Amino acid sequence: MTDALIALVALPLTAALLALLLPRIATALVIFSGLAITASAIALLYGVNTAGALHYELGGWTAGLGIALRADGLSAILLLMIALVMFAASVYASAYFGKASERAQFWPLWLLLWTALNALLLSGDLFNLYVTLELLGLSAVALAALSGKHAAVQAALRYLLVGLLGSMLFLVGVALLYAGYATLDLATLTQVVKPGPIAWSALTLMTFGLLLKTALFPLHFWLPPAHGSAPAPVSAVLSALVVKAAFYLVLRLWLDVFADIVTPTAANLLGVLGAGAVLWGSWQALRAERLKLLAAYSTVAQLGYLFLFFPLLLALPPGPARDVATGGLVMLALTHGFAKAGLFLAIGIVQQRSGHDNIQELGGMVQRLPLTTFAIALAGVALIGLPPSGTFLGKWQLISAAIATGQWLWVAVTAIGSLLAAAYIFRILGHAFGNQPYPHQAVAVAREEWPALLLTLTATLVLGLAGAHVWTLLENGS
Amino acid sequence: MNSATSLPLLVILSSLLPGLVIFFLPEGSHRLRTTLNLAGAFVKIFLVGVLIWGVFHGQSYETRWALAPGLDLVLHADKLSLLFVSLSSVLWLVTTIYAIGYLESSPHRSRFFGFFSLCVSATVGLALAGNLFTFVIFYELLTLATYPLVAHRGTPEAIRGARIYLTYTLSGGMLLLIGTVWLYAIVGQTSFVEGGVLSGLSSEYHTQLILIFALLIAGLGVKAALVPLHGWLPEAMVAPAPVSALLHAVAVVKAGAFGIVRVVYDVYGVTFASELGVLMALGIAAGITIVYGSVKALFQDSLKKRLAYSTVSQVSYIALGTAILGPIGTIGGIVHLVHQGIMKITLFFAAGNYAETLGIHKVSEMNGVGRRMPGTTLAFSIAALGMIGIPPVAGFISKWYLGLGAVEAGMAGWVLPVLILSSLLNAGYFLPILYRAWFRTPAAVWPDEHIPAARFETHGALLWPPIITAVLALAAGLFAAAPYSPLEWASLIAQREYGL
Amino acid sequence: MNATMLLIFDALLLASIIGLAWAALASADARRSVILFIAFGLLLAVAWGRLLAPDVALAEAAIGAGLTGALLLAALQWQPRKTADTTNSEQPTHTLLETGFRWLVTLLCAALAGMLAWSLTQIDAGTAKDALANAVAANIDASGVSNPVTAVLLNFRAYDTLLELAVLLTAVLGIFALGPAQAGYRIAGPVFSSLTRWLTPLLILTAGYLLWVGAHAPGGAFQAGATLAAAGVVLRLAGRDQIGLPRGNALRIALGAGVGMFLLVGLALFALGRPFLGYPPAWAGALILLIETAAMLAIAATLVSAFIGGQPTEEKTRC
Amino acid sequence: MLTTQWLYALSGCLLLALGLRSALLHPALLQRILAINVMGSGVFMLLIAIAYRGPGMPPDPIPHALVLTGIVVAVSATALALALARRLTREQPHD
Repeated sequence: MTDALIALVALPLTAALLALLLPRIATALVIFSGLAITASAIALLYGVNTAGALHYELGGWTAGLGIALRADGLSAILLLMIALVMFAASVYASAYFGKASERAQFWPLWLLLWTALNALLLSGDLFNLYVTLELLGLSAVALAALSGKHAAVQAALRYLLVGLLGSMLFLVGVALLYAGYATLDLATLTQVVKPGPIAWSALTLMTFGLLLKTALFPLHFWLPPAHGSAPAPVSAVLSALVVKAAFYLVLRLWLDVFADIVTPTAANLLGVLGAGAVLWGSWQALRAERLKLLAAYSTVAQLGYLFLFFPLLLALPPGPARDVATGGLVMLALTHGFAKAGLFLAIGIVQQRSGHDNIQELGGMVQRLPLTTFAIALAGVALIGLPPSGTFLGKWQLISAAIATGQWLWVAVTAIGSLLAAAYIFRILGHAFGNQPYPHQAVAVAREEWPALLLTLTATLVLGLAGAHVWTLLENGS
Repeated sequence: MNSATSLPLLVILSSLLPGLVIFFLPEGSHRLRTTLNLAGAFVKIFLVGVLIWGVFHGQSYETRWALAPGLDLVLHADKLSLLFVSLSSVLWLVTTIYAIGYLESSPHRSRFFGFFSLCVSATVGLALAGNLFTFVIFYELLTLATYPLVAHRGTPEAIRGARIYLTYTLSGGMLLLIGTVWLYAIVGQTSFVEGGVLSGLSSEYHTQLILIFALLIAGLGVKAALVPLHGWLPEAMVAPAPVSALLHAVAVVKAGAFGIVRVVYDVYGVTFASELGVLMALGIAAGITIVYGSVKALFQDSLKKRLAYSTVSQVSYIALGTAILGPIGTIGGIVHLVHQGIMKITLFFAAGNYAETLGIHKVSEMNGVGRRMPGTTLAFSIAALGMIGIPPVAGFISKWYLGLGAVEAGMAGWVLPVLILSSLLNAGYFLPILYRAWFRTPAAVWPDEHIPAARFETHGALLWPPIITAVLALAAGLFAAAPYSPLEWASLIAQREYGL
Repeated sequence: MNATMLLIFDALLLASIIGLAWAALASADARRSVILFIAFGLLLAVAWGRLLAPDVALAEAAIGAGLTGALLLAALQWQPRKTADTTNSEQPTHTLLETGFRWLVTLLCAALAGMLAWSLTQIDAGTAKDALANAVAANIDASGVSNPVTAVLLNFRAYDTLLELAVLLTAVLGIFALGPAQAGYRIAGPVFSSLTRWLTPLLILTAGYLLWVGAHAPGGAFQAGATLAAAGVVLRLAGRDQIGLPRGNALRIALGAGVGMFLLVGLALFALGRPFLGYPPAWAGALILLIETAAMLAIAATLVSAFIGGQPTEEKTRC
Repeated sequence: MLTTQWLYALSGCLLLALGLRSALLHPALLQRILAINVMGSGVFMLLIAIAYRGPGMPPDPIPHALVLTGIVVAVSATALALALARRLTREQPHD
C-alpha cells in the first residue's frame, strides 16, 4: 500500500533520467511511465480510501530525525488529478513538439516537474517542502522558457525571481519554526505548535511566500505573461497544477498545521484578496486580446474562488458542515485543474492551426475545428460554473456556506465573477460561431484534440455527475 | 434498475442520445439524421404514454442520483410534470418535422439538430425535475442548449441576439441559483410536494422566504418574459422559425412559466404564498405584463416581433392563473400552459411558412396571402382567434376559467378588466392581419417567392405541422370536457393542489 | 582568546559582512557589486567557521563565494557595465509615487526584520530544541559515517539530498535548453597556462581528499564537487574549451550520475525489502561513499556546464 | 539564547531585510539576483546561529545540513537565472 508513495516520486524521477540518457525512446518512455504513475495514484487513492491516511518513513528513520511521506484523502485526490492531467498533456505534447530535438529537451524537464509535483503533495517535512518547491519552481521556469522567444524568456526570468523570493520567505518561516519547536515534521509540529509570535510570524512569512507562488491578487502580476507565452502543454500544467500545488500548501498550513493559530480576521484578509482576484482577474480576462492571456487571467480569477473559502471554513464549526464546504473547495480546485488544462491544450491547437490566438479573428472556427471548439465550450461551462460541471457543485457549497454564515459579500462576488466568466467565455464562442470563412487550413491531430476533449469532459461531466465520491473520499481518507 | 426508477431517465435519453449521435453525423447523411430525429420523438411519446398510464394507475416513477451530500438529482413523474412532458414531446415531434422541411438545404444541419435534441432533453428534464436543485440544473442546461440555436445563422445580428438572450437568461439563472441555495440553507433538501412544504416554518423565517420568493420569481421571470425581464424575447427572433416556435411554445418561455407554477404550488404552497402576500405581487406583475405585451404587439409591423410580444402577454396568463387563489383560477393558469403552447406554435409555423415560401416578414406584406396559401392562413386564423379568446378555440377555455377564478377569489375587481382589455388588444393586433390575409387583394409579386405553388401551397413538411397544431387547438377547445383533455387534467392537478 | 575579544571579533565580522552586502546591493555598477559580493561570501565562510560549522564554511567558500562568484564574473562579460536604467537611478529622478513605493517597501522590510527579531526573543531555551541533535547523536553509529552533518545529509535526510541533486539537474537542463555554450576565452599566456598545469591536478587531488574525509571530518560531495568544478573553471579561463568536460552521452551520464546512483541504491534496497534509502548499517559507509562519488561528478559537471553557460558544442575540439 | 547566537541571528534578519529590499527595488537585474542570494545568506546565518551551542559545545548538525542543501539549491537557481538573463541580453526584442 505504502509502496505507491515511493512509486509516485521514484517513477517520474527515474523516467526523467532515462529520458535524458535515451532521447530516442523518450516519448514511449513517458507514455509508459505516465501509465505507471497514474496506476500508482489510483492505488494510493484506493489505499487511502480503505485504510485512511498513509505515511512512509524514508530510510526507516522515525519522522523528525528522518523524513516521512504522507498522504490523506486530499493529497491522494490531487495526486490523481496531477497524474491524469500530466498524462493527457504528455500525449498532447508528443504531437505538439514536432522536432525530435525539441522533445529531447522537453521530456526530462517535464518529468522533473512531474516529480516535483508528486513530491510536494506527499512531503510531510517542512524543509523537504522547501526543496520540492524549488524543484517545482526551477523545472516550471525552464519549461516556460522553452520556446526561447524573447517574451517567453523575459516572463520566465521574472517568474523565477518571484518564485525564489517566495521560497526564501517560506524558508525563513521554516527556520523560525525549527528555532522555536526543534522539529521539521509537519505531524509533530501540528501537535506542539502554540499561538505566539513564532507561530504567527512563521505562518505569515510562509503564507506570503506561497501566495506569491500561487499568484493571489495582487501578487499575480507575473502569472499572465509566464502562462501566456509558454508552450501550450506547459501553460496547461502551470495553470492547472503548479499554482495549485502552492495553494495546497497554504490549505495544509491553515487548516491542519496551524489550525489553532489562524484567526478569522486573517482568513477574512485572504477572502478579500480572493474577491479581488475573482473580480480583477475576470475583468482582465474579459478585456484580453489573446486566448492564452484570457485563459491565464481566468486562472487568476479561479484561484480567487478557492481563497473565498477560507473565511467560510473558519466561520463553520469543525464537523459535517465544514467537511461539506471543504469538499466544495476541493471540487472547485479539481474542476479548474481539468478544465483549464483542457482549455490551454485546445487553445494550443487553435494557435498552431491559425498561427495566432487573437480572439477577434476566430470567425468560423466552429466549422473548421468543431471538436476543439467543443472542448473550449466545455471548459467554459466548467469555468463559469454551470451544470453539469463540478464547479457548479463547488460554487453551490461556496454560496451555501456563505449564506449559512451570513457572509453575503462572498455571495455577491461569486455571482458577479460567474457572470463575468460567462461574458469572457461566450465572447470567444460568439466569434467562433460567426459565419465568416475561416482562412486557415485546419486539420487537427487526434493526439492533440482528444486529450483536450477528455480533460474538459472530465471537468464537466465526470466530476459533475460522480462528484459525490469526492466527499466520501475526503471523509474516508482523513 | 426497474422501470419505476429508470423510466423518467429514459424519457430524457430518448432525445439526448439521438442528439449526441447526430452531432457526429456528416452533413450529407440527411436520411439517417431524419430517421434518428423522428425515431427519438416517437419513442419519447411512447414512453410518456407509458408514464401517463402508470401514473393514472397509481404507479410512481422516480430516478434519484446523489451528486453531492444533500444534493440529489431527482427525476419524478407527477401529474403536473406529465402535463408539461406530454405537451413538449408532442410539440417536439411536430416541430422536428417542420424543422426538417424548413432547413431543407441550409448548412450545419447536424449541429442544429444536435442542439435541437439537447434543448428538448433539457426541457423534459425540467418538466420531470423532482426538486428545485434538479430544476436549476436543467434550467441552466436549457440556456446552454438554446444559445447555439439562436446563434445558428452566424450573422452579426444572430450573434448579437444570442448574446442578449444569454445575458438575460444567465443572470436570471444566477438569481434562481442563489434563491435556491438560500432555500436549501433554511429547509435543507426538499422535493416538490403538492400543497407545498414551507407552510410549517415558523414566522421568523417569513421575511427571508419573501426575499427568496422574489429571487426565484425574478430568476424564472426572465425566461417567462415577465416585464421588465422580457427584453431578450424580441431580440431572439433572429433565430430560425422552428427555434422561435420551440422557444415560445415548448421550451424556454414555458420553462419559466412552469417554474413559477412549481414554486408557487409545490414549494411554497398556494395558500401559504397568499398568506405571505407574495401572490398578489406576482399577480400584479403578470397583469402589467399582459397589458404591456399586447400594447407593444399592436405597434409591430414585423410579424415575428408582433408574435413575440403577444407571447410576452399570453404567457403571463399562466402566472396570473397561479396568482389567483382558488382551484378555478389554478385550472385556468395550468390549462393555458398547454393551450398557449399549441396556439402559439401554430402561429410561428405559419409565420415561418410565409417567410420561407413568399419571403413575407412584415404584416404589411400579407395582403391576400390567404388565397395563395389557404391552408397556412387557415391554421393561422384559428390560432389567432384562439389567442383572442373566441370560442370554441382553446384560448377561450383558459380565459373563461381565469375570469371565473378571479370572481371566485374576489379579485374580479382588477383581473376582469385586465382580461377584457388584453382580449380587446389581442383582437386589435390579430384581426387586421386576418383581414389583410383574406380580404385584401394580393400584391402583384411577393417579396421573395422561392417555393412555387405546386400540389401544395408549400412543402408538405411545412404545411402539415401548422394544420395539425391548429386542429389540436380546436380539439382542445371543443372536447375540453372529454377525459384526458388538458382541461380535465388541469382540474385533477388543481384538486390535488388544494387537497380537494 | 577571552569572551570580550570574541565579542569584538564577532561585532567586527558581522559589521563588515553587512557592510559588504549593503555596498554590493547599493552599487549600480555590476562589476563592483559582483566583487563585493564575492568578498561577502568569503567573510560568510569565516563566520560559519566561527560558529563551528566547518562543513558549511567549506561549502560557502567553494560554492557560495567560489563558483557563484565565477558565474557572476562570467556574467559580467555580457552584462552591460552600467545598464541603462541604473544610470537614471544614480541621479534619482523618481516620481512621488515611486518614492512613496520605495519607502513603503523599505518600511515593510524593516518591519519584517523587526518581526523576526521579536519572535526570536520568544524562543524558550528549553531542552526541547536539542531533541533532534540528540537523536542524531544517538543514531550516528548506525549511519555509517562519523561526521554528523554527512550523516544527516546522506542518511537521515538523504531524501532531501536526492531531490536537491534533482534541482541541480533541472537547472543545468534548463540552461542547456537555452542554447549552446558561448565561445571560450583566448588562449592564456605561458605563465597562466603553466600555472594551470600545476593547479588543475592539485584541485582534483583536493577534491578527492575532501570527498574521502567527508565521512568523519568536515568535507563531502558538495565541497569536493565544487573543487573539482573549480579545476574545470581554471582550465576554461586558460582558454581550453575542452576543459575536461565530456561530450554528448558521457556528459549526460555525468550530469545524471548523482540522482541516478541515489535512485539505484534506494530502489535496490527497496527491492531487497528494506525501506527506500534505508542502508543496512554494515554497508552504510560504503554506499554513502559510492553515492557521494557519483554526486561529486554530477555536481562538478553541472557547475562547469553552468559556468560555460550551455551545452559544450560537439565539434569544436581545440587544445 | 546566547549573546553570540543573538548577534548572528539578528544580523541574519538584517541581511534578509537588506536583500529583500534590493530584490524588490534595485533596477538592475544582476543586483536583484545578488539580492536574492543575500537573502539566502541571511536565512542561512539564522539557521546556523540557531544551531550554535556555545564554544566547545557540539552544534546541532541538522541546520548545518539544511544550509548545505540550501547553498547548492541557491547556486542552481542563480545559474539558471544568469543563463536566462544572458539569453535576454544576447537577443534584444526585434519587433
